[in-house]
Amino acid sequence: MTNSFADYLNTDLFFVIGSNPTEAHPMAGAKIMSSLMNGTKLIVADPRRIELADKADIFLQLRPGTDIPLLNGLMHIIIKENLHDQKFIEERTEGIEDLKAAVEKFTPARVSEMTGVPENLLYDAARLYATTSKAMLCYTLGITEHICGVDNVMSVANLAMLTGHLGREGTGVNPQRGQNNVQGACDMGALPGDYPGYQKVVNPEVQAKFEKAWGVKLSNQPGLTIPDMMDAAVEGKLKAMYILGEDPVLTDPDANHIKKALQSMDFVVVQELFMSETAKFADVILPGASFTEKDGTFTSSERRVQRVRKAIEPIGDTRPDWWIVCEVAKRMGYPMAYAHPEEIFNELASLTPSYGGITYDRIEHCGLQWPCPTVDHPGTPILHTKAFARGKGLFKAIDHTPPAEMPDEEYPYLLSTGRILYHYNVTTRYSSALDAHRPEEAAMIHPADAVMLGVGTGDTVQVTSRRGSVKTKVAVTDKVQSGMIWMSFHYRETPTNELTVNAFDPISKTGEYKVAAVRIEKTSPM
Amino acid sequence: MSISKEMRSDIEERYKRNLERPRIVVGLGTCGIAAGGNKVMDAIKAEVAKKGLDVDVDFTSCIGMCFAEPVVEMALPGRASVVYGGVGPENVVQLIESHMVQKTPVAEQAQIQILGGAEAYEGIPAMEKSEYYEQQVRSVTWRLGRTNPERIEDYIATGGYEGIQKALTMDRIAIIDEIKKSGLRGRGGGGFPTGTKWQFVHDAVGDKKYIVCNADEGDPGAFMDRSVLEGDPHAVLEGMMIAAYAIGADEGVIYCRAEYPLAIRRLNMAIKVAEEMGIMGENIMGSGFNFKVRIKAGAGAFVCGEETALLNSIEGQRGMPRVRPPFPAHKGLWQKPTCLNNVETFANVPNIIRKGGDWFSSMGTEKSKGSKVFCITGKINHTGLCEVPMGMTLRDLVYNIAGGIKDGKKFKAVQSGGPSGGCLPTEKLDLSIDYESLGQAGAIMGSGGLVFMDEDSCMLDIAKYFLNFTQMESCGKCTPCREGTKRMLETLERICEGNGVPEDIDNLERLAKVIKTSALCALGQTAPNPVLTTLKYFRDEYEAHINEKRCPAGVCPELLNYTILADKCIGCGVCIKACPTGAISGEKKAVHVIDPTKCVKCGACVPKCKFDAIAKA
Amino acid sequence: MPNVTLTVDGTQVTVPKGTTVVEAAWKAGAFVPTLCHDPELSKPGACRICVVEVKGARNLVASCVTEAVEGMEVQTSTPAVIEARKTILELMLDNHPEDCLTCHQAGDCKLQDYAYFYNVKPGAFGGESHQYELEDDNLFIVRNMNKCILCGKCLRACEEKQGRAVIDFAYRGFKTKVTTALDQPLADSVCVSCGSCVAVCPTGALTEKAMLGKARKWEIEKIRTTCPFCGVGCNLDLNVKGGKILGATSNPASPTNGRDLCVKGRFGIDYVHSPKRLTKPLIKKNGAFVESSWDEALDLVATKLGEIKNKFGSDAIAALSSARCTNEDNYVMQKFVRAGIGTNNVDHCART
Amino acid sequence: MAGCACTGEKVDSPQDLQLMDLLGHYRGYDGSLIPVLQGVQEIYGYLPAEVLEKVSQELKIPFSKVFGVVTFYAQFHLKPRGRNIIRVCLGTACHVLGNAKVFDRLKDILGVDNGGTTDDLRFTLESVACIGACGLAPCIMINDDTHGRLTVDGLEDILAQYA
Repeated sequence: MTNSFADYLNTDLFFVIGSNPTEAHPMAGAKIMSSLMNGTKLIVADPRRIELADKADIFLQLRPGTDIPLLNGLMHIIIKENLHDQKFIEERTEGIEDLKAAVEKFTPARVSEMTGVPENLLYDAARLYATTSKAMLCYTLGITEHICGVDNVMSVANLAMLTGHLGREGTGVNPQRGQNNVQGACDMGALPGDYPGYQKVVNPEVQAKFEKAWGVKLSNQPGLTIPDMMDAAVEGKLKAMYILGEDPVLTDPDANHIKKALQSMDFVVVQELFMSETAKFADVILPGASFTEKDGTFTSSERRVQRVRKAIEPIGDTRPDWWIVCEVAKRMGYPMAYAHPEEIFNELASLTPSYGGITYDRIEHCGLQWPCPTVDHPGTPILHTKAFARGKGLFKAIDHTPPAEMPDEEYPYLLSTGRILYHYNVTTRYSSALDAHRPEEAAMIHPADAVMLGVGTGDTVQVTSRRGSVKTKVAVTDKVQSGMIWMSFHYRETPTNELTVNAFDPISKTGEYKVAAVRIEKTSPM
Repeated sequence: MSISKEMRSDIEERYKRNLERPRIVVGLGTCGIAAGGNKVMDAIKAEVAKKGLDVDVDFTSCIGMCFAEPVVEMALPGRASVVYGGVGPENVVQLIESHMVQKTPVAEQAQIQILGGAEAYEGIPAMEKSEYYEQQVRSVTWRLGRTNPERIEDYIATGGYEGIQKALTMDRIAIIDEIKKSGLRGRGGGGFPTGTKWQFVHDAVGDKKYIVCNADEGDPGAFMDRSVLEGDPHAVLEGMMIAAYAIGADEGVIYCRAEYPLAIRRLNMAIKVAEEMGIMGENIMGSGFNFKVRIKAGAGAFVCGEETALLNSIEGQRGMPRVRPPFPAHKGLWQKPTCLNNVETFANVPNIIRKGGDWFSSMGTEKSKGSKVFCITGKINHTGLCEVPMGMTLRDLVYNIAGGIKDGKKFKAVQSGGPSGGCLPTEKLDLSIDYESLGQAGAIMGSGGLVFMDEDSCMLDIAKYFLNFTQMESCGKCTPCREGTKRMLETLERICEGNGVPEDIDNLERLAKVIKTSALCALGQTAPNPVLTTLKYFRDEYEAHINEKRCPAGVCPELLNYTILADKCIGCGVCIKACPTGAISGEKKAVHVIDPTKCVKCGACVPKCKFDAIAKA
Repeated sequence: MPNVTLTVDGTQVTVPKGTTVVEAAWKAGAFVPTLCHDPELSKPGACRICVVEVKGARNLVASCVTEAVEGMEVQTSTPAVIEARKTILELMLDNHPEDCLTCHQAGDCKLQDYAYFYNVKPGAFGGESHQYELEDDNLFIVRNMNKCILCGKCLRACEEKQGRAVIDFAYRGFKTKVTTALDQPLADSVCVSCGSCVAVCPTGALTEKAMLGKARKWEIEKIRTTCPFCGVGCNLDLNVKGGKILGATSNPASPTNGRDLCVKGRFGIDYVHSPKRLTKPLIKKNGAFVESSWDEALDLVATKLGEIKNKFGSDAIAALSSARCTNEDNYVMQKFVRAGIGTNNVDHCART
Repeated sequence: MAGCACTGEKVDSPQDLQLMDLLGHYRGYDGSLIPVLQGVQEIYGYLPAEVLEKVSQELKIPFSKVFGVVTFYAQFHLKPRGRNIIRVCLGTACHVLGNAKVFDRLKDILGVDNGGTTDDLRFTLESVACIGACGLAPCIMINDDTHGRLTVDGLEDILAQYA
């Protein structure tokens, strides 16, 4: 996020695209909802009529996978009507001509046809966003979980730069991170091409720095991303995998492919709290301690590094994850001896410039938002106030990429997936109240489709894609468009990701969870 | 558009010509209609048509003599017009024949005659000399019962919209100064100086300002505002316009209780015609001043008479009062500076601007200037609407205007100011009617409701009645009012049921004090007044109820015992039939007996006994 | 910002302009009770418990909604003030169950504290009291509206903090009640069970269902941590008694969320004590998992990975780190993979 | 606009059409809730729950607040009200004289319970504390008329007087 959650209360307009914050990021959603009570305006772009859509001043119910045409179309109108921020563009950006050329062909009429959004709403949205001084863009996985996810993100950035909605209070491009410590895991270099702090493994200076710090020779070859790992495993190139606190069988696209990958390997270690779907494929399961049983830090979407504190002793014979990993390292001849997570933190801070000024003492009460390079630095609530990371912001000319798989005669329905309020990726199924409240999948289908399928709310259907088939109960609602089915991925009983498509963004390797083609048939109860 | 001199004199001319024609005018205020005025109107029209008389049949609003409704005025050219009371459809034929055809008034049914420079009739009191009107002034109310409120021409012909015309030529501050000079104070109850309030709103900074007219008159026994709205709607509009111009507002809202449909209808008509004539709307009378007004109908909540609750209600919220400060003058409707006055206050304004502040302040007392409209009800002979100069004594009001207590009974108390006011006893009869005197005596001027009680009234019962009202109407927001009035009411009920204990008086006093000092709004702060004043002036009645289990006025059923007086009962058996519970028994022509275990103390037997043989004690 | 100076009980105190009298009084060290007042919510001035005497004012003044002005003379404990506060408390207690002995909120209840402080007992006036049915038919929150003192903090939190306004005042006067549209139970309303209402309730009217009967307030140790259920980074307090987490409550000092949480953060932490937790290392032997010692499991892992590394090279091994684990865990994991195994094959589900 | 929930909905009764007119008239105006509720009550004779929910959506006012307003003002009714309001006195005298039987018989005739309204909206049946006509007990009030000394058999004739 370029800006902070506190800043949500300072904006005059939210443009929420591909994000369902009231369910997936409830406290962010709450801030939006309470701002609306005070007159803040709202544009929502989403294929589903999500809760915020009903509160919106303008709701753009686009077809799944048409974010780029929509965004380009809005920019087309903004440029045509001369509503762009010329001063910002001149002072802070480059490449505007490329952008202008790229969006030229995205006329309102054409965009309306591509997205299904009425032309007048395109005009309304473009004008409102461009002319509101404090306008904030919020997006989430509805933007990134496409094969054109990176292009989608670039388009969002284009729009914000075009209108100068960056680097100020109440503005910005604000992707809310899906999981509690995605930000931190990325910051910590749990990425195949990056050391902590996004220092590139291919950079020899960086390599030298870490070799010195860690006392070993390091590889300068970027590693494999998850999809590549799975492919490599199936191909027999990857022999072993150590999986810490992840459940790719349930949460990664094309689950059957994942299962095959796990089965193909010689040795799989899973470090987990529960017997996850993935753990079942393990050769060794190492029981980890939960976040309540250990000290540490999480880094939130707004780049805030905050304390996790041990409240109780590890349950049973479990151990903190860091301890287990260190033990394995030690036994493999690479001693990593830490008495306490604070020691780990001090080491990582010394190697991660953006964390350089952060200590446990400093984050005792309110955390700190990185970049925080020195111990006297107050942290950074708003990014890019003076310049972008690369200096000038670069407009990228982006063209439309249709989803990898679209409904056809054989698989006539479009499947899209996401989270619901009452569950998280993992663990919530083990909360008695949460699980009792939402014990099973309730796939959303449109009333017209329900009639065609002869089903009503609570009935069971078989949903089948080219990759798998699952049973689910349905909820009939006009919150989804007809021709679409929406499912969450929380339920092992209904493993939705057996259906999703094994297609990834070429750069980020993010799976296209948001669009797949499926067939639906009524079936006997689960 | 403007009302030109020529246009005004033309309208006046026509109005006068109409007055010189044979006329029958029916009082069709809400009270007149309730008493059957419409049926009388129909009968009159039918009779006039049948006889083929050259007579104008018109209507007006309530002249104030509610005790005499339905009221019909008959006038012949050159003669005084005679106001008849108690006219039913059955009287119509005879009245028309006698007055309009034979030109002989029916003196026995005539209440008053209005001279207006014309020749008087013998044997009918002139309005100014009549018992009811002699001590009254007719300042705010003077068009009531005299003009047709649905005709703007009647208003204009009688000086209407001269005030705003004059105001538009004045400096805004000069208008406010004139109001200040008049000494006009809020007629809704608070008595805040109107000019000072206007000054606050004038001085308040805001891109938008509002005028709000409080027409949510909700006190039981009060209908001053209704009468003014029904009888002189344009005067209220004109007052609002003058205020709007003075403070710099361009929008007004009249918040009128929904229970006043006729007032709302007449206001709507008045607004429509005023807009059509260019008296209201854009660029009023060519001055560049814009003003529009709309009506918001209340939805049944007494507390919305409290100004901040009223503003919340206009905004579409629960009518719960806001904390003050900020006062509406600074943050009122939609948080904008708002000038909020009641109907009677606004209705006074045109006269003050036309005639000058000095004219107004020549009436009244040192601190309470002008006149005040009162609704007098209860156990008096003349119930109705009256307007008196500030400073008149209660005694004059009771014994002259009100015609004394009904059935020759003794005056016991008067409740001034409705549920927020207090009960004043005989000792206070010589109290001057003004804000300060009433306040010092523990009552309030209020909006002008006066309920009179005689010796048969139990003061605890009265206090209970008003407390029940405020308790039911409490909005529930603040603890003292919500919980406290409930406990006070329960305590009173216990006492009236004979279950009182001596500590109850202390508890009542403590609750009253805390509610008065700690409640959030004026409704709560004044809710204990009926109890406090009755405790102050009629403490012995409380003590009788508590210590002797006796209701001195013979009202509280649980404390009554009905007995048959052996020396009076002739054994006729009527009471046996009257008794709903079979509690009375006795042989024919033998003295009857009431079985106290069966008697439910409903009192049904008492009026049936022709021999006054049933006693309650 | 300009300051104003006033006296509170004879003590001079200087506060920024715009400060309320109650805040000034607190600053001056005076005790002024409040119930409906909340610094983060709008100010209704409804409960009236905070009344004080201000020189020149006709009535007592609700200090929570009155702005301190220059030269103001405030008295916080005159006989009139004390009488008003005691009476208001008596009125509240007369419409409140006398079950402090078994009330979950005991020990953390403002009504109880003030009643104690002012030595106020129930039953001063008697009379009718509310007899609402206990609402415990949802999974998260128990509502006992008989204990509600109508301070309205719950509905203000619901509207102003969560932007939902699921509840509001309904009816009026003595019958006023905080309820949902159509007076339905929460379970049948649009409530999303965030529990912000519970967090601000000053009495036992609203309680976390899972914690009822588990601990007295004073037995609970609260440990602040960061919520694990999404990327917003809310802070919360783990409520611990006897080495067990009873539940979570919000912590007003939390930078992003204050006292607000969502249903998962407030009511979903119990998964930690799920009997389905893995508590022993497991080794798959003949297709079935068998419990082992840590040494055995760790040695096996080290050995197997070492073998594969030796046989197929470092790049034949990969690791998934976790977006749900701490920074320290992730740092250690990638360091282990890079420095210990010698490959950059480390990734995590950064994209979900 | 997102708020337009009316699209695609089946509109069948003239009341619904009137409702749409009403909402169309007031949509976007500040402070329109109470006039809208008054209008709804005029159209339907009371405030049906589902209409209130629609009002909440269309005016973008939380449903709880709509309900709060409805229950605050005495004018508003959540249940249908008949053209004629029957108030059965439950004072002591009436009670002793068997008004319970009268009440039961009225419930039978009208097919409604206490507080209920007949389907044709002709009558609403309510109970009331003593109306002070004990001499006429057992008695009921219909609108402003008091009917006393009732017998169970005479009730139908009395009801017939009210259309």
